Amino acid sequence: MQKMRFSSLAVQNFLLTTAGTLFFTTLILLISGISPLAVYQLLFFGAFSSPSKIADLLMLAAPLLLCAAGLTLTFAAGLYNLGIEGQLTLGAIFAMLPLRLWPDLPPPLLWVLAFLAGALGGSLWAASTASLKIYAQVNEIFAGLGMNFLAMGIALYLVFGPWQRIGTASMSGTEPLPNELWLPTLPNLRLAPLAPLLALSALGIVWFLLAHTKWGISVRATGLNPIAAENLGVPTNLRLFETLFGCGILAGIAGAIQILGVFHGLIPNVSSGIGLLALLIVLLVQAQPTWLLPIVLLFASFAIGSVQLPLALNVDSNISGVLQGSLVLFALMARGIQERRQKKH
Amino acid sequence: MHLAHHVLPTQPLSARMTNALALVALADSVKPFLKLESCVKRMFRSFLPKFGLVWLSTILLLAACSSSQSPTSNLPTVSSTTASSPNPDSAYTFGMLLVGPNNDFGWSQAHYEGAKYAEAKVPGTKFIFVDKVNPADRPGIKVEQIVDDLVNKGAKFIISNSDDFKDGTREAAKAHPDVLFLHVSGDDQLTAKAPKNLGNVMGKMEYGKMIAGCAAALQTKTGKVAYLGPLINDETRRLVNAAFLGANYCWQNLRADKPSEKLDFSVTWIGFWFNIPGTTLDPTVVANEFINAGHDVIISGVDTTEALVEANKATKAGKEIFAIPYDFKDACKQAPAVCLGVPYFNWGPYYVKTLTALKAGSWKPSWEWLAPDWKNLNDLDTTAVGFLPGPALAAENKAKLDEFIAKLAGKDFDLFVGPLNFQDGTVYLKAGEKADEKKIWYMSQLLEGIKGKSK
Amino acid sequence: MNLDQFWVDLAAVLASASPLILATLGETITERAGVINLSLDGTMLLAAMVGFAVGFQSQNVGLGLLAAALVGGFIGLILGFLSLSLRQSQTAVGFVLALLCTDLSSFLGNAYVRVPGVAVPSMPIPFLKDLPILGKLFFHHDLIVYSSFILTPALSWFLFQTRNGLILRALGEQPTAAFARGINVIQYRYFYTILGGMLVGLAGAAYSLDLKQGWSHRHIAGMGWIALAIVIFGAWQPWRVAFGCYLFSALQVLASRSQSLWPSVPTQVFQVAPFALMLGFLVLVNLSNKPPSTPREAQISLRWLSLAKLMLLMQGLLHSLAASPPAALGKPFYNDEP
Amino acid sequence: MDVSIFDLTKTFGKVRANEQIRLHFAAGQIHGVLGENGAGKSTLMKLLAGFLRPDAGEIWLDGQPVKLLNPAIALRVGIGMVAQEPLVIPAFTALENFYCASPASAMPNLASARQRLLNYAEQFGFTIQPDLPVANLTVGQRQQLEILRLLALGAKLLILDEPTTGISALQKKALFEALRKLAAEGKTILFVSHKLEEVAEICTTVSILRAGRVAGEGQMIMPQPQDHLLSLMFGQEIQTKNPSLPQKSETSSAQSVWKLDSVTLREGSRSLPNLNLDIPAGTILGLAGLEGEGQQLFLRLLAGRLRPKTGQFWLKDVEMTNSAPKAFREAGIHYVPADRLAEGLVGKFSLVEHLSLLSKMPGLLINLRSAQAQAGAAIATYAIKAAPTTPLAALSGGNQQRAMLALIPAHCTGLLFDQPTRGLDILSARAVWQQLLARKAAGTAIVFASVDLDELLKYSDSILVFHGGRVSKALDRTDLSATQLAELIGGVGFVAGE
Repeated sequence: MQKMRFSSLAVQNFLLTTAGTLFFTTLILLISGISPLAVYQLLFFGAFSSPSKIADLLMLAAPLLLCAAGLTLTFAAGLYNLGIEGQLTLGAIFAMLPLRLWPDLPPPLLWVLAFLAGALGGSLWAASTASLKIYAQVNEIFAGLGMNFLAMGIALYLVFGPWQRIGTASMSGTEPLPNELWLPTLPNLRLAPLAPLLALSALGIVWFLLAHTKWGISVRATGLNPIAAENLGVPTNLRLFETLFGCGILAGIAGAIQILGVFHGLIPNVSSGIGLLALLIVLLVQAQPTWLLPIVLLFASFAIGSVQLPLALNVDSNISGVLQGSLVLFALMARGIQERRQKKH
Repeated sequence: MHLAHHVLPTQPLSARMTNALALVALADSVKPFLKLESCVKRMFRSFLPKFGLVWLSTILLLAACSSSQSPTSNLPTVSSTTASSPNPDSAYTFGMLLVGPNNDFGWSQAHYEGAKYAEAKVPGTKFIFVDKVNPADRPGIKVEQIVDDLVNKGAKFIISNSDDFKDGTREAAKAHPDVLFLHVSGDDQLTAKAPKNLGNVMGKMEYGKMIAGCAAALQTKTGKVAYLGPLINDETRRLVNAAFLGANYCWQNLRADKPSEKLDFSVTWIGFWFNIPGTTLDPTVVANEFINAGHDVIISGVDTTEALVEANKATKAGKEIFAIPYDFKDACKQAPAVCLGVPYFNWGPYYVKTLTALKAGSWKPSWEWLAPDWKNLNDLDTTAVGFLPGPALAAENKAKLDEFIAKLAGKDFDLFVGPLNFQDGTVYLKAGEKADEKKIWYMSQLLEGIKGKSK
Repeated sequence: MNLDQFWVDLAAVLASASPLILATLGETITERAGVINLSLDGTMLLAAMVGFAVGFQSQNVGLGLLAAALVGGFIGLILGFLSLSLRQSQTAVGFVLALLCTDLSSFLGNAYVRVPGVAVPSMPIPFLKDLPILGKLFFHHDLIVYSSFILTPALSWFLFQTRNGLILRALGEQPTAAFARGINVIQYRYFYTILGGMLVGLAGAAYSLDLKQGWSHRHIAGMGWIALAIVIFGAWQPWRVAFGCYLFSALQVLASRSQSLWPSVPTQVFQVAPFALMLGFLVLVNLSNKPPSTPREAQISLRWLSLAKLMLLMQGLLHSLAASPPAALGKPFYNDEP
Repeated sequence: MDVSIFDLTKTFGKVRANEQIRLHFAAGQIHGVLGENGAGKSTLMKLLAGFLRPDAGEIWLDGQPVKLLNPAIALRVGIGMVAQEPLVIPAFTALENFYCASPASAMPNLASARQRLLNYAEQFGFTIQPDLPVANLTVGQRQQLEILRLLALGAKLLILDEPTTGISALQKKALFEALRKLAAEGKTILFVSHKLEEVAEICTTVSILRAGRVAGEGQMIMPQPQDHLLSLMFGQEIQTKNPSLPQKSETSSAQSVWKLDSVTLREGSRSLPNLNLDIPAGTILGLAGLEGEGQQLFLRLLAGRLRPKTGQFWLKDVEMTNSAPKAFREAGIHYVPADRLAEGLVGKFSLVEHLSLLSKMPGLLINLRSAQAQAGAAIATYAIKAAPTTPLAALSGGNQQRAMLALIPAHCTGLLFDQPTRGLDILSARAVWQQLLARKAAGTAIVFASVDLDELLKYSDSILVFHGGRVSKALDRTDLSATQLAELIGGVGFVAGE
């Protein structure tokens, strides 16, 4: 019974969303004089066309999933953690510290240290946003935004200042890490299996925390009705702090992956918009951990698939962002229309 | 929505041409999927009720199908590069990574047009490219990934055009030992970091910059010349120093008014080759700062044309400001009224030479530094670096500039000659000492007399 | 630095703040009506692109500006439809629109990257431009800058002196009271969301057709978020918002100056200084606003406040900073419930 | 303006707020509309002012039918309403409030508005400073401002919803004088109240609503005997039926749960002075009074959510004057707000989830089996019509309230209830009280606020009456009749306890 109801509503919603999105992106493509079919082919399937593409897909999906899992926590508590970009950046910066300070330690130990440092950096940054929110009533959206810019400033300062390459001050980042410090990859692929494994376990932990622990249920209560939660004895401010802190940890680990597994050094734009994309994903799935993995993979596949667009079709690859954004927009629209209809009945 | 029709982009000629190329490429990429149509249909029918997951699982399964049914389709495994090339008897494909857009009126367009020139001149070659490879336009996308794509499309020779691609190009070259790489502006050959299949090339732009500096010094009324610097490294310091030397020489020796005071020569670095909002300084703001501080000639060292645009704006507002853009021969066109000229790269002849050698199998990766054709600086079939005077350059100054160019072309004249000191007072060249190539290439500081940061 | 140079710099600051003023005042209008338009960054980019493209195609600056305003208004309409009619979270819709429009601007604007286009012509005002100092400061600009000069007092006058301004503020403060007075809250909110969006759109075009002529990928990304922060900093008061804009552009000029003035300070410090400042101010403003709800919080905020007071050496300043957002900002309004 | 209402009906979901109301209000008179809370007065007034649209029925003004689709139309035809909590904009000054959204024909500009405001204020003897922020005005002043505004807009029918709530005696006097004056000018005044003596003082006619319908014979000419009006308001049975008296408990021997010594409360513009009280275990204290007289302040004080401004406060002989809400909760005090879905329950959570949330069992994990078992037991014990996993928002009000009860541990020190049976049908209400009485028997002290006289009289051991910002002394239930209580609530014979 329940399944039936679930599917009829959800299928309607899904159809409305996809139809709207495809209509919109097709329109955009047609306006630009581009054949939509060819573009869709690459966007949807391009990321699976070769093992190296799949490897890239997974290496993008890993930090994305970590951030999305973290955001699932904050969303459960009713927070828009726009500061996740900054948390990721700080994670990356902190992850660089042990690598620069003690480069002679055995690599596995350094990796552990880097991940721990990354988690610390991200969570510190998140904690400051949380404090601003709780003690100074600065809306977390604006606190987060401000902290993002500050984080960017710190990264820039390091890359152009104390950590610059000898004789150079360039956006291309710090001197690359020695090869032995890179996270080990599969032969001939840029896939460091540790990254997706970490991300999957983070997702598992978040799902478990939210679904099966008392803490998780009190977080959800805080997000759904803070007044009632407070009346029922939940320390809501503490929950806000904890979820932001937890999100910071995961974003920080994502930052460490960017350093150890992707860029092999600090670049100013180390976050690469992954945090914002994760926000989009979490908005789309309404912070349900069960839907996170497929949607993360889907969004990552768009991003990777779109890389080939300029080469194959001379189409700007930003169309993947258009597709991702309009997907969420139309999902919101479908939700709104459905709620309206339900209300009328 | 009717508004959108006004917005309809008119594709530039070049874009249309690449479109045609892309169609060919598309046909190849589509083939394996056509076979899979039934596979897709089956999947959609059986999974439809589970919606969201369908989409994803379809894609995943399709991927699985595609790699199992057509293993040779377009896998980039190193050994099969040649085998998997779509048409074995087709053209020699060479690829290019551009840091900016291929229509930037600057560095990237110069490379793009050079490659198009070579493609036309050397029969049997095919040119493919990816532009805007930079962290602002393609966040998170790395050089290696794009090289993979180029190799997949059959590229056997790949040019990467930014100093920023140094690490990525080296890694990509290691990953594709059968493909040859040319990194423009790099020095891996000099530092012996280069794998066997990676070469470096650069043009001797310092001459172009000397001429630019000279033009600036000849035309300035306030005696204040500004240099809009990109990021700071050996190359950019070299170019600023060259411009300064040229300017200083002409200021002291070629001005009719024989100015007694020293030339004011300032540089502000924005932090990258072009503006990345919120990350670099804004070149527009910096250019305006120059203008407000009394500089009346701005020499641009960045890939984009803000200096020219702002000079033009200020001139329209009643001031008299000039600018010297950079990189691309047609750069003046954006605002001819204030353009004193442009030092530019002309990569065509070198690419022709290289492609010919490549086709003959005789190209060996090395480090090359291409000099201008002093016989005719602007002979597009021979020179690597040129200087086109702009409409705003006064006739008398143009004559003097030609005089200066003639001097440079002469055997005995050089400006990198001592005594020259660095900004911190240490000696760069002792009196009478002439700099060798390495001393010019590795420029560790700005010269004494330049206002601005060295690091 | 001599005094003349100072006036020149000040004039440059006044001019370069003009797009920000259009955007922040547009957002002020929208938020005064109780709607948060979080899409500013994307809206400005898309409008900048469309404005430039239309100007380029038609060789007519006016059409470009008009198109940009229409784009901004259209995005306001979408935000209105999803949040006012379909009752989705304003924050979520605005955020999605911000990202979507950013990518859309890059995608659709591909063909216009760094092509030379049209620009708003400079228009010194006869006679007035020859005034000492004042002429240099205020009358040597173009229409966009002049309109930014006019907009601040105009909006201030509109908000606080006119019948419609009063209604606008009522929408954001107490929509039920506005409804009781016969105001169609939803319709009015639509109107002001669109109007504010149009100003934001104009701000985008003010960049691409004037201040930073031309179009390139993510030409002005980041400015929208800054504008949002400035609106809060300015406490939804036109004059204070404008002051925030001028402060921001002054800091930007200082950043490019800093290389020659203080070579030892990395430029990046100045680049992010506005954000640090903004956060600091938000904290002070909120701490001084907030009635402590528990003794512990009172202690904490007192401690911070006394520290801040010590630093500022001005007791009164915090009180003058006190400001609160429109009471109903971001809250949905329904009139069909008992 | 002559107003006729024909068969006006309005329902919200299943609740019939107004059913076939048929009334007539003649011009130039003050008409009283009486009824207890929830009788449908506010709905009727909102229909008249265009805030709501009727499901059926018609409104005629001066012999013409009108469709009042929104407040704008109502205002245009001359209907103005002053809500109980005047709908002003706190951030505005008095003048801005006066001027806001007025048609240009009435007030061409701010200067003329100021003149108008001052003139009107003088005319009615109101003292309003135009440039003072409304946030600084008293409720009475806000109301005066609203009345003046509506008059300036040309209102011919003036509706005043509970106008005397929260205003001072002096302001009340000024208000009544003004209303008489307006009536003399030919305006129609609707005076909505449940204060008998005020209606008696000022109204020429009275109509009584009860459970959404017009009670008795319809509109009556004042004066009317008080007993008659009371019986129409609260039902016939009030006179005859004497609720079964609870056993008078041995209060003296029981330990006190709450103890207040000279406690003063203040929040915003509301305050309660000088409370001295002792609430023993195993007793029920009822809080009677019109809504918003301060009962909620009192409940929140007892729950630890509002700190006393002055005075001292003990919980089971432990001083808690400045303790955090958490300490109260740990001491076994539970608070159930009136708006259950907004403040008491997480609507999207089921009973199982709520019980998991509240579980005191050790361990970090949710013990789903135990929560399900508990939920099953609760459903059985409290007769909740729901599955253990149904989101509580989907339940009826009665089931929600029972679920709310089920969430409170069986043995607790004190229970605070705001309107325990609001919106519940008789059966649910009875079930709720059954549970509460069981807890009382187990030694729990219960304090509840209610507007239902029957409920107060039936279940309380003693009653506090809240009126005009003051509180009576604790009145023994056995000393009170329904009539007396109704009178006290209306202010007749009210004496504040000191």
